Amino acid sequence: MSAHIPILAIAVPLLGGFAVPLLAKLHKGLRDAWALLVVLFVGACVGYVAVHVFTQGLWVYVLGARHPQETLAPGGFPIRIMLVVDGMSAFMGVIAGLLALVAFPFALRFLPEEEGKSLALTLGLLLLAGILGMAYTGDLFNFFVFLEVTSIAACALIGFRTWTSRAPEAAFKTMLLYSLSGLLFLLAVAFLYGEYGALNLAYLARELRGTFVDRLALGLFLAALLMKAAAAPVHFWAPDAYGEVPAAKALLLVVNTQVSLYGLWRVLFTLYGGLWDAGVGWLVVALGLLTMVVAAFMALVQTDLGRLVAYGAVSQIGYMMLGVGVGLVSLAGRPEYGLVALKGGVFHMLNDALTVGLLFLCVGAVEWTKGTRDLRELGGLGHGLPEVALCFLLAGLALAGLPPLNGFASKILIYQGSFRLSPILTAVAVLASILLLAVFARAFQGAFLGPKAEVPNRVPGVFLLSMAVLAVGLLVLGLVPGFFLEGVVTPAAEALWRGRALYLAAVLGG
Amino acid sequence: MTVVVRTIARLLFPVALAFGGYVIMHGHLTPGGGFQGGAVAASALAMVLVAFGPSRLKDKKGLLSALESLGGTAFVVLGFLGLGVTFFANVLAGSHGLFGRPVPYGPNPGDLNTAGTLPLMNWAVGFKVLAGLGAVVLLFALFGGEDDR
Amino acid sequence: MSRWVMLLAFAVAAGFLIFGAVAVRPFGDPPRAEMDGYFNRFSQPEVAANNAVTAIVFDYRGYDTLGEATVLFTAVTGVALILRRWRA
Amino acid sequence: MKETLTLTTGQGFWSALIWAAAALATLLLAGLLWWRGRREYKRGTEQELPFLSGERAENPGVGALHLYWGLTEALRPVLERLRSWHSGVINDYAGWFVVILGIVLLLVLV
Amino acid sequence: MRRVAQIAATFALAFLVYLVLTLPSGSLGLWSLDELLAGAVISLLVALVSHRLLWERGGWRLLNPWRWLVFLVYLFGPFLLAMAKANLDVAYRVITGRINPGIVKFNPGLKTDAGRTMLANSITLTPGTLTLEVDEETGDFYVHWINVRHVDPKPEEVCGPLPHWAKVVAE
Amino acid sequence: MNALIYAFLAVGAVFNGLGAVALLRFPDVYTRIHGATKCTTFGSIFSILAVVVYGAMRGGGDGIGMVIRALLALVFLLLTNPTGSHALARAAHRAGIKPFRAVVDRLEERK
Amino acid sequence: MIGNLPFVACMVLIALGFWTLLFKRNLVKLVIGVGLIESGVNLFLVALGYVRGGVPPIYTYAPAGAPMVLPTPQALTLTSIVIGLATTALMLAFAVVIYRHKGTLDARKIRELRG
Amino acid sequence: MIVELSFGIAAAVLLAYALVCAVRLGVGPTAADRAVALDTINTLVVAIMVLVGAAFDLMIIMDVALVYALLSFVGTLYIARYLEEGLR
Amino acid sequence: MTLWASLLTMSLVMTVVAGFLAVVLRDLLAAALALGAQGLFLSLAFYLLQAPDVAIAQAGIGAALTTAIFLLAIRKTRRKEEE
Repeated sequence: MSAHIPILAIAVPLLGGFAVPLLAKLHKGLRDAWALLVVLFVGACVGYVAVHVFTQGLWVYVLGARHPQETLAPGGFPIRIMLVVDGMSAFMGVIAGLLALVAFPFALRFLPEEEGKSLALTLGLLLLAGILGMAYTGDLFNFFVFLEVTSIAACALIGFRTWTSRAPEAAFKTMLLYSLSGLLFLLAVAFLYGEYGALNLAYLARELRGTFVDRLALGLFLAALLMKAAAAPVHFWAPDAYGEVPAAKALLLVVNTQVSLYGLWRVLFTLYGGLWDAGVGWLVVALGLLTMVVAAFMALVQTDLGRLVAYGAVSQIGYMMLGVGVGLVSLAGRPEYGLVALKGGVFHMLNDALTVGLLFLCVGAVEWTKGTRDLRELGGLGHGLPEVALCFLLAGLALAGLPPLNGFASKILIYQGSFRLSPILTAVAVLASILLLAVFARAFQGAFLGPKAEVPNRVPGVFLLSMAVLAVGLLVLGLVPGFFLEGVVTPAAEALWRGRALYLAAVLGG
Repeated sequence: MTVVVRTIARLLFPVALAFGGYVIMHGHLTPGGGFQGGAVAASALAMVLVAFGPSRLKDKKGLLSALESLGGTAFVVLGFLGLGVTFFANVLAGSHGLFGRPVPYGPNPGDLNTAGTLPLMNWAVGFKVLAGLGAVVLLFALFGGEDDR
Repeated sequence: MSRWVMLLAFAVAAGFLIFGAVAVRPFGDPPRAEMDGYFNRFSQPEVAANNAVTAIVFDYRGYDTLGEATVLFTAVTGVALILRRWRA
Repeated sequence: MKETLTLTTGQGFWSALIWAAAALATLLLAGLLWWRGRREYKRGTEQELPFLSGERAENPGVGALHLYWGLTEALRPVLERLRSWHSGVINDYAGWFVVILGIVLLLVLV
Repeated sequence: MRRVAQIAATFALAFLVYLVLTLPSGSLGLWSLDELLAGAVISLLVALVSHRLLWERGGWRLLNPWRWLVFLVYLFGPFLLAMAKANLDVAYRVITGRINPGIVKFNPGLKTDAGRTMLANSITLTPGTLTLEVDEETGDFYVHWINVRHVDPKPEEVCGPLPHWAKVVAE
Repeated sequence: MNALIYAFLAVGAVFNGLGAVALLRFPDVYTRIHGATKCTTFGSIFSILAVVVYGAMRGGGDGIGMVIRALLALVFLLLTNPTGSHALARAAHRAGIKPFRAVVDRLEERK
Repeated sequence: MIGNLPFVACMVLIALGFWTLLFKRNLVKLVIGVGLIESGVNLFLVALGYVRGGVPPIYTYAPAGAPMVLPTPQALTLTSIVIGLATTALMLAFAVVIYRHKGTLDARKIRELRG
Repeated sequence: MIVELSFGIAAAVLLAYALVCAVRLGVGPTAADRAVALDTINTLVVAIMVLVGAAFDLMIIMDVALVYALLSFVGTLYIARYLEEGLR
Repeated sequence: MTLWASLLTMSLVMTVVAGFLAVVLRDLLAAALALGAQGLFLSLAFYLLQAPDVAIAQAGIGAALTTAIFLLAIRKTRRKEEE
């Protein structure tokens, strides 16, 4: 049975999602228990997969074949869909499982108990399944299908609060841009299919010749995935979406963005790794810098706490893009600093997930108690909610990259790596960090400091538990970064840096 | 809608459903399959909706959503059926059991009792698409109600 | 953002797309079709289905179909969520 | 053990524990200095009260929105430009997408 | 009992459609056993779903085979003739552009839904007329007539013998 | 038999063309519905009958299937086409579109 | 004979959709634009799978010896069509709710979330 | 052979008629005119599909014509329903 | 072969023309009708490209369901595009 773990990690949340509406008709408590059980199971599965992949190498699973490892049809080409889990995929799976484990207990308490709660839980499970499907798949069209699953589930969650006028608006904008990006992805897949008659990622990676159509497909892939990952001039949907989604589900939305970024790395490093192009790397670096600066500036003038945090989250995307982009620029010679920056970028994905997740949970707790997120009306919550204030402070400092929190650990790798490429990059990144520090000082001051304010209702214990898990994670990752860097991040970064040959060999043999 | 439209809709409803059933059932022999047949049947539902008004189907919403969940669950369970080999393996094809008759290579008139799990999956997807698309149209028609115009 | 910038970008993108359509491959003449050749030849003996498209949809690429059914389910759930009764 | 606790960056290393120890030492030093000072300095005199433009402020405190008034004022041109990008009109967003598509295609294909 | 009869009749309709669609399929006479079984199951499902809707307004007399025969005679006799005439009429009016339209009202005296439906559709397909509205209570037909000769016509003037046929077939 | 097929096809083409021309030439919605519905239904019947004759001539499971499908399409067209036209005409009248140069409008008087 | 005309037609459809997205202000019109892009991509996929003189990849009563068109793009397009319908339905639901709140469908007036 | 060719020619002629009807779809002064044009095109396309199926000599693809004949009716009904609810 | 090509060309041209109408018509009801016509010709193009499976799906979804959903949505909102 353990041979089927990767597909179980995807199929079980799907089954869970399908079953939730049925169970909700029976009993509400049963539904909640079922959702928690499914998420626990998924967490166990992704953990197992990660351990297996980090210790024993790639895990290939062919769906529907006579044997799970029978990748090739007679004739030497792959015909079936397969899951290919390498270090990077397993890493993304771990992030998704971790955040889902934190988000679901929070969500069970946070969502108002009405008609929509069952549906929102269903959508959460399906979003989780879609994220894992995107992370584990080794087939381009399958990637598109799960991209659409995540798009639709995420947008339906964004529109959850239909009684406000802002949520449907954000959801419509996000949905339009998401579907646009999905369609362009499909167009790129169609171009590649037309050229090579195959859909398997590894096979296409081996066959790519760099013709006009190949490069056109690369451009379409890039545009589509940059949009989905909220890179700079096409990030406009992100603050709307992050700001309007119910706080508990914002965590899954963050992972959704990151997994799109993962798809971008997969396309650039594995699919087009054979046709190395520094221009694309520089584009990623430039857009990363633009993203972090623009988002930090915009965060400076926000008056809505959720939207402010959302801009902070967008600016973190820029750091990941900078780190991995530096790795991409230097991929040809493979110098040491490239790997360092790459490790920093990949490590920052984990840190960003935890940090931004904690921030969104704090925003949710504030909204739960006060019913508003407007900084002009908030203030003085630190007296009534000291735990929330502490968590917000920790997360804000981590996001701004202050030692000894986890944000600094990954950012210093990015700084050091990019400094060797060009000091200007580091200067801009540090500037953005300083801006972010200012932003979060302002947010903390506005929400938690000041004259003592009334706190109408207490924060439930589940909220504090979820937040405590993430806060401890922040501290641990910051204090003993080397452990995680060696154990988790380095295999993932190596999978991008040198793992292309292994990936192709695992699928195509020889 | 007038009596003319209603009578024709009454007559066409079972015909369209039977046709949808045919399209689903013969998915592995002729063009069609779960999606197409489900779409045909859902269109029949939409026809009833427009001819008789949405209030006619108001109490069917829960049924449709339950049917959709059941269809989805059935599809995943059919995928789990192959778990002895791999997920989604077609274990019934060529097994001489249900839908298990082997097929010779080349053009032939077609035999219903073939293709393993495919007809079962077709039915699961067909019910799912029927319920899902019918629910979408119904929800759109019911939104806002009669009183807010 | 000015209308002219949009127009220029639109012209560039559309031009490249149309150029790509001309360059992709001659219509009706697929140069490489190993996978599809395999499906056309072996789907009947392997899956025992006469319709190769259904064989692909439900067997060779059944996982895609699972995802697609999920998309539909998600969309219906989403529509039910959006168009549900109003709280206030 | 060194690999567990430290990050090697290619040019040096970073260890949070060493940093924490250093920070702790600095804090101790600062605390020591503060503890050795006179407690009652400024306490109970007029210097304790905030003093704004000649007036005694009753309820002092700068609101969150006005915290960086000077900075935002200085950056006004930049911020105005950025805000005009985030116009909220969906056509503009789609337009940005097409612009990025055009740029990427030009970069990749030419 | 009545319910069972409804289900049976609906089942027969659905099964007929299924059988016609799978006509040349096999070993057991014209149909193979598999097809018959599958068709029976599908038709049963369809009947369970749709019998109430189909027989909501009665119409049992349509199950008489004699009426079907009359209907076929009507279809290939007067109806086809009228349709051909209708097309020539339209051709004439398209070429000359000579029209004198109006909406008239008449009452053919049909009672059942099926009869009214049949007459309405026949009117729509035959010369110079187009059903606009059928009054549910009184059975009045409002017809757009492309060449009005009387403002208050008799049914025969508008649509010839069609009401008579409809009465024979459906009532 | 081939001559029959050609004749049917020609009749179908002519009447369908008539319908298209009627759609363009007539002055208002109701007369357009007149022309379009009658002519295209009639023309399509003949086009489909040509296929029926062809399939019957061809024989075999293939040919019988062709006949069946063509006839079923014919039945569906006969059932749905006039009904759809009726619904459209009624809707147009309810939407307030006046008949062109009507000598009498009893339906308007009813309201 | 007709060269790559079908592919070009697909791209023209996609460009039409982009035009709609850029220069049309009505939300329902934007959804129509997305639908146009969608159909363009679908048509592109199916046209890629055509083989000259081919017959459908179905063996029931297939003529012997004729080449069959490629089946994979058809399977992909089936999936894509249903996904497109799902997207359209969801976006229209959002548009309806937005109209309920704001009383307009003009994209220039629906900009509560900005800055 | 010549028979199949004649079917194809008839289909092409009908498609040309559909083009003519599309003119009415484009210019039609009221929405009802457009709806009539769409209805006419529907009928024509059903005939075209049957004819092309015969021209290809493929029985199985005629199912499409059946589906279309059945379902265009639903679309027409929706249009009529919307029209009659008024031009608001 | 030439006949087939001309049929395909005509249906493609019709698809593009109907799509163009769907874009330019200001009356949303008319635009939805044009979109229905576009789906219809798209289905015909699929049919001519020997993809009956896709043609059935496009016919069922494009003809009935998309039109229905669009019309219901337009009915719940407003019909004319604002200037």
